Amino acid sequence: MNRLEVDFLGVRFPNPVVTASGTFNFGREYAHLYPLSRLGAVTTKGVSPRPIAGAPTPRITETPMGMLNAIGLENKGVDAYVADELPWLKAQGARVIVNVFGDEAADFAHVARKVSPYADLIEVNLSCPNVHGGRLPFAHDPEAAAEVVRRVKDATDRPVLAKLSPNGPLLPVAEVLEAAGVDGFSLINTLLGMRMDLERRRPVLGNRQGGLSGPAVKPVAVRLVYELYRHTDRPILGMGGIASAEDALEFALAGARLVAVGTATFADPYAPLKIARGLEAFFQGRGERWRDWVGAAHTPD
Amino acid sequence: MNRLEVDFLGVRFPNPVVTASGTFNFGREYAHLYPLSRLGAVTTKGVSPRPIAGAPTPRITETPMGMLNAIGLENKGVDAYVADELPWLKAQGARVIVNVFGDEAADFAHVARKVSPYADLIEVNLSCPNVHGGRLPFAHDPEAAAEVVRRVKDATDRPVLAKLSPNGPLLPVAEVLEAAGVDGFSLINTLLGMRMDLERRRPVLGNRQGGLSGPAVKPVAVRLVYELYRHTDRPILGMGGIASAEDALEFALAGARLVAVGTATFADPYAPLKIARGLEAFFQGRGERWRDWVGAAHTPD
Amino acid sequence: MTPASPELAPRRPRWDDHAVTIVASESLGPHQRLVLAMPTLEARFGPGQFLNLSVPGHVLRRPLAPSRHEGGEVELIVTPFGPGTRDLVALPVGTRLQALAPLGNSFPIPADEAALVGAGAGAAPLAFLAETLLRAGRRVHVFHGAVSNEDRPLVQAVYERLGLEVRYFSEDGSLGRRGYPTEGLAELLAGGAEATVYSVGPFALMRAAARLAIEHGRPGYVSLDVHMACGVGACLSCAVQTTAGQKHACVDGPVFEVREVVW
Amino acid sequence: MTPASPELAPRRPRWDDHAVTIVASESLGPHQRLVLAMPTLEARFGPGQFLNLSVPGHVLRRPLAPSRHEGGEVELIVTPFGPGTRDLVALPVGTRLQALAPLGNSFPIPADEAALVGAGAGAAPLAFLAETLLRAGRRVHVFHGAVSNEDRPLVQAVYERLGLEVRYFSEDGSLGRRGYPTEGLAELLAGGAEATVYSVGPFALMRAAARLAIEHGRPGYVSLDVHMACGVGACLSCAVQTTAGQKHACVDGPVFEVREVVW
Ligand SMILES: Cc1cc2nc3c(=O)[nH]c(=O)nc-3n(C[C@H](O)[C@H](O)[C@H](O)COP(=O)(O)OP(=O)(O)OC[C@H]3O[C@@H](n4cnc5c(N)ncnc54)[C@H](O)[C@@H]3O)c2cc1C
Ligand SMILES: Cc1cc2nc3c(=O)[nH]c(=O)nc-3n(C[C@H](O)[C@H](O)[C@H](O)COP(=O)(O)OP(=O)(O)OC[C@H]3O[C@@H](n4cnc5c(N)ncnc54)[C@H](O)[C@@H]3O)c2cc1C
Ligand SMILES: Cc1cc2nc3c(=O)[nH]c(=O)nc-3n(C[C@H](O)[C@H](O)[C@H](O)COP(=O)(O)O)c2cc1C
Ligand SMILES: Cc1cc2nc3c(=O)[nH]c(=O)nc-3n(C[C@H](O)[C@H](O)[C@H](O)COP(=O)(O)O)c2cc1C
Ligand code: FES
Ligand code: FES
Repeated sequence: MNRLEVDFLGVRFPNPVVTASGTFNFGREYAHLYPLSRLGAVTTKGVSPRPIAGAPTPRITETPMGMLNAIGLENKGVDAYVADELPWLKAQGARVIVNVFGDEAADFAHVARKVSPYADLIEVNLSCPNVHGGRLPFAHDPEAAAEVVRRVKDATDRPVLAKLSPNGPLLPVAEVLEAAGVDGFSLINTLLGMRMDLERRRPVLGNRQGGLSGPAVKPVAVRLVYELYRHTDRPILGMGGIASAEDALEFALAGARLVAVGTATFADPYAPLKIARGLEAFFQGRGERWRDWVGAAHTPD
Repeated sequence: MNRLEVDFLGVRFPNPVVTASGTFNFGREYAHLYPLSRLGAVTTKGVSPRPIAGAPTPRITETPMGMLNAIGLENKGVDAYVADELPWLKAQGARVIVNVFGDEAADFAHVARKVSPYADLIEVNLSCPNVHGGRLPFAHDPEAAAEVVRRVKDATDRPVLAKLSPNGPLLPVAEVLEAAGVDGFSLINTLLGMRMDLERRRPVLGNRQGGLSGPAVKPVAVRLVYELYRHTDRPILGMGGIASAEDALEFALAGARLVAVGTATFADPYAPLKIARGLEAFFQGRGERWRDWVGAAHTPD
Repeated sequence: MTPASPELAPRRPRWDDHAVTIVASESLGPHQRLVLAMPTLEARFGPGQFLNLSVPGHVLRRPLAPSRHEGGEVELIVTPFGPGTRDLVALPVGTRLQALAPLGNSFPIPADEAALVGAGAGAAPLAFLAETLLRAGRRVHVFHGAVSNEDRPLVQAVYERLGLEVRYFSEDGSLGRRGYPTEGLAELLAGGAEATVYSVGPFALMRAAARLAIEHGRPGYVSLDVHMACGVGACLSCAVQTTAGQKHACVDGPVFEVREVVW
Repeated sequence: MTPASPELAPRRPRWDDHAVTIVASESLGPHQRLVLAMPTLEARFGPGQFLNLSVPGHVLRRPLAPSRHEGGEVELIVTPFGPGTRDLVALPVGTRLQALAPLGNSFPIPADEAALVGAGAGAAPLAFLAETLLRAGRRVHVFHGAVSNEDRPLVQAVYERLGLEVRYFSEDGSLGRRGYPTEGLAELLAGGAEATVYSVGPFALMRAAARLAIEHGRPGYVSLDVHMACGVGACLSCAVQTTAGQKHACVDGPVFEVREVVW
């Protein structure tokens, strides 16, 4: 009996632990450590229509139990990944969630169409700036975000997740996206933050601001997953600071059906696998299953 | 030469380090450790017109490099504090920032009027729920927040700080409050968060959600102070995770003229004093002054 | 600051932040015995008082009630529970920490007999109380409860060294009697013993002990385990509902008379 | 996974996560010498390669380039800089950590002479290189720069044990010559030495050394110090602008030919 197996929008995941976008690239760097098929899924680095060089360095810096990143969405563009990485990743037997973004709604759709043959799910990154909307992130502009979802839904037959931002209003955006036909949600993306360099009397990061991730943000992420779960019946991929099986269980109780591990992989490249094993041992010991725990903190006492 | 001296809205502070509301009560608990006059100021626990019993326990829980609290605004009501605590606190020679709140704008004004004789500054806590506004926090409802500021300004001759919330939009609220006549800002209040109890499969806190504070939130706080500083010419009292002189300097660079220490006092009751001493040594060593650093990260290279 | 005049206003010794060093750390099955050297503390802990101990990597301190205070050394019994206590019991001997102490109130000394009802690390403050009572010439009954026999090393360490005979109760009967320690208390009180009741342990245990004390008209005291941040009355996190209104466990307790607690 | 065939495709030893133990920790003035026992690492570090070391209480590892790798032990020179390296140098002997290793590329071996220009902990990979070169029978010149004489213990520890004569430059003239180590390099190259140049240190120093190498038509290599998270090519944080486009220091470097770097 596989106590961790979970169905998510019609896709069967052998366990609920997936990698978080941008922290595992396309998996090649880690594939010699363990078969990628042992993970719930690999979520790819964000893919845009054309290559992007990214932000000036330093692109990362550490903060108390967290890190800031301002990679600036560096990627080689969809054609390179469709040629070199996605077929390889699929051939590893891994389930694949492709994270897509662009400057405008049509870009998202373009990428989604091209990666669909290799994708089990499409994750739409709404935290990237809307170039035609004053560079406000899509996630903070419900109408622009809805347009992205509609276009992507038209472009692919794969289930589409909207990745929500913790920096703006959450539930109003989720509501509009549901109406636009989104299949599920993933959250949280990073919280905007900053660290100062006392020698240079300047922000540490080349981009000044960056996205905060890691254990520091976990309470915020659990809260947002909990609030979204109360509001929606669509499934949730939860993330933000997960570094242990216990952390993953907090997200399950709050309502996450899948969980992603990001920053923790930098501290331990085996982290996603160890967390899946930890969950297995936990449920084995209690004679329960992962899916019994999903949303369990919401059931009345 | 006092390198730390700072003028803030016409009040002279011997150093910029004040205690954060709700973490130091009215100072009596710590007064046997050091004279409270050595601090920049004491910010009191939030004071409401009538006593409030507060939230069910547990009211606090720890998170990675942070803590969640849901005290539920417990306090004895303004009359008790005017009778017992504020005269005593003033008699210690401490500068006093009184944190005020209520169910509606008139409550804030009522409290501000009563505490004014003992207050150097009034800090208006806009994160508390607006009882007549669907219990949405005032900070998320610019019009209600502006009404609070207007009423408090009318009720007191002391400078009035609006304490902003990191959970909603910041700059739009700040803008409206400036128009309403606010003298300065203090931020950040806590970030909403949650921790799950795996044994009980329930949120740990009696109130389910709580406010996240401590080093974990520092990058978010520095970023918000930095953004507000670019936007306003009114002085800023910055806080969120400050636990060392270096942390305080990050806030100065971002634009904070005063800084508050909250959660760190639980780890070390001497923390506010040690941070002030650390700043003194820092500026002594460099032959500079605190006020040279305020906002210095904004000056062009 | 003007010095207090102890003759006129006898009051609690004021707490301060003390540098401490772990000088011994010993596993007692599921619990850990830690001994802290605390040379700067002049006051003596009373049984039931606690300290608020720093743990490296954690922003909050952890409240812990000593099981003994002797010659500048404080003994603690710590049960690893969450991340903080797990990290604490793993610290090597020689680690330096900080402790706010002494905090809170302590158990009053009974006129005559005392019945101590505990479980787990609740044995720590109770053992301290037992030692104090034996020195004061009081008669002490100890009832200790556990799930199975995992608390044997703990009971040996803190009670048997006092020469006390502990009545042991375990849920599975693997040590002492099968059942709960309140059964021992019930028999003692039913037998007419004029004992003051003291209980530290899980909420349900303390409530059961409190009910027996009230039923038999005996004084009773419990130490309430409330989540704490500051430990000194400043943060208001440790609210306790009492018949005299809301109190705060870190300064008004942790010890409360059983009739005062709203159970 | 199919095993690679080394004859057909000679490639870098693959990194893994290795349990390491601090077996020595010694202060060298402003630096700390750490020795890690790393029994499970079969591959040998090349000079310039690095490991990504865990530090308790920190979510990111810290990249560090060994100064020696001998008999299952790796020697590091760490300069406390921010919170992570400060915590690292304070760890007691016996502490167990995790290290991703071996990471990155290494310095190529020159045809004949080598000129090493370093400062601070840049001496670590350069000393490793020097040792490798001496074993390979190459001639090695070392120029080390510092603010004053604070690096004396470091130079003794890593270079003098190799029997190397180090030309020392200090800004205040308190040890060796007053000035910068690139002055020594300039004189060497001006004298016609056919040396390959290697530089590790602050950006300005490496750039100055690179310019001299280019000016004199000599090959030159630097190790770029870029903030890293994963250390293995997955996070794209360590971007470096090169004449061949954007590269990533953790996998394409940290060693780059000086003509390839966009200075
Ligand atoms: C007066 C007093 C005396 C105590 N004496 C002992 C003792 O001698 N031995 C012993 O093993 N335990 C004792 N406890 C309980 C002990 O303090 C908690 O088990 C411990 O704080 C839990 O911390 P954690 O990191 O393991 O768990 P976490 O859940 O991670 O703790 C998070 C936060 O919640 C607080 N917290 C969590 N559980 C409790 C709790 N049960 N009581 C109080 N605060 C809590 C912690 O202080 C911390 O701030 C005592 C508690 C009190 C109030
Ligand atoms: C390939 C390589 C080899 C190195 N070898 C050595 C060595 O042998 N000895 C030595 O003392 N130092 C070496 N460094 C520099 C060392 O990694 C940094 O000083 C250290 O990471 C700073 O961490 P911190 O916690 O002190 O500072 P923090 O500023 O708190 O570090 C925060 C984050 O930024 C990164 N970071 C900060 N500064 C640097 C930096 N200068 N380089 C890379 N990442 C940084 C850290 O990895 C960490 O993730 C090397 C760096 C690289 C890239
Ligand atoms: C270095 C780095 C790069 C990231 N890149 C992306 C990205 O390209 N697209 C995206 O949607 N999220 C990206 N994220 C956000 C993560 O996928 C995740 O939402 C966030 O880090 C919270 O999870 P964690 O705390 O486990 O890291 C990135 C995060 C990090 C740390
Ligand atoms: C236990 C606790 C109680 C608090 N009570 C109040 C309050 O009554 N009014 C208020 O404006 N802020 C209150 N705060 C927020 C703090 O004043 C401060 O804004 C926040 O904790 C961030 O600072 P820190 O990280 O230094 O604690 C409270 C914080 C804590 C931890
Ligand atoms: S723990 Fe802070 S008031 Fe009791
Ligand atoms: S450090 Fe992650 S790609 Fe180089």
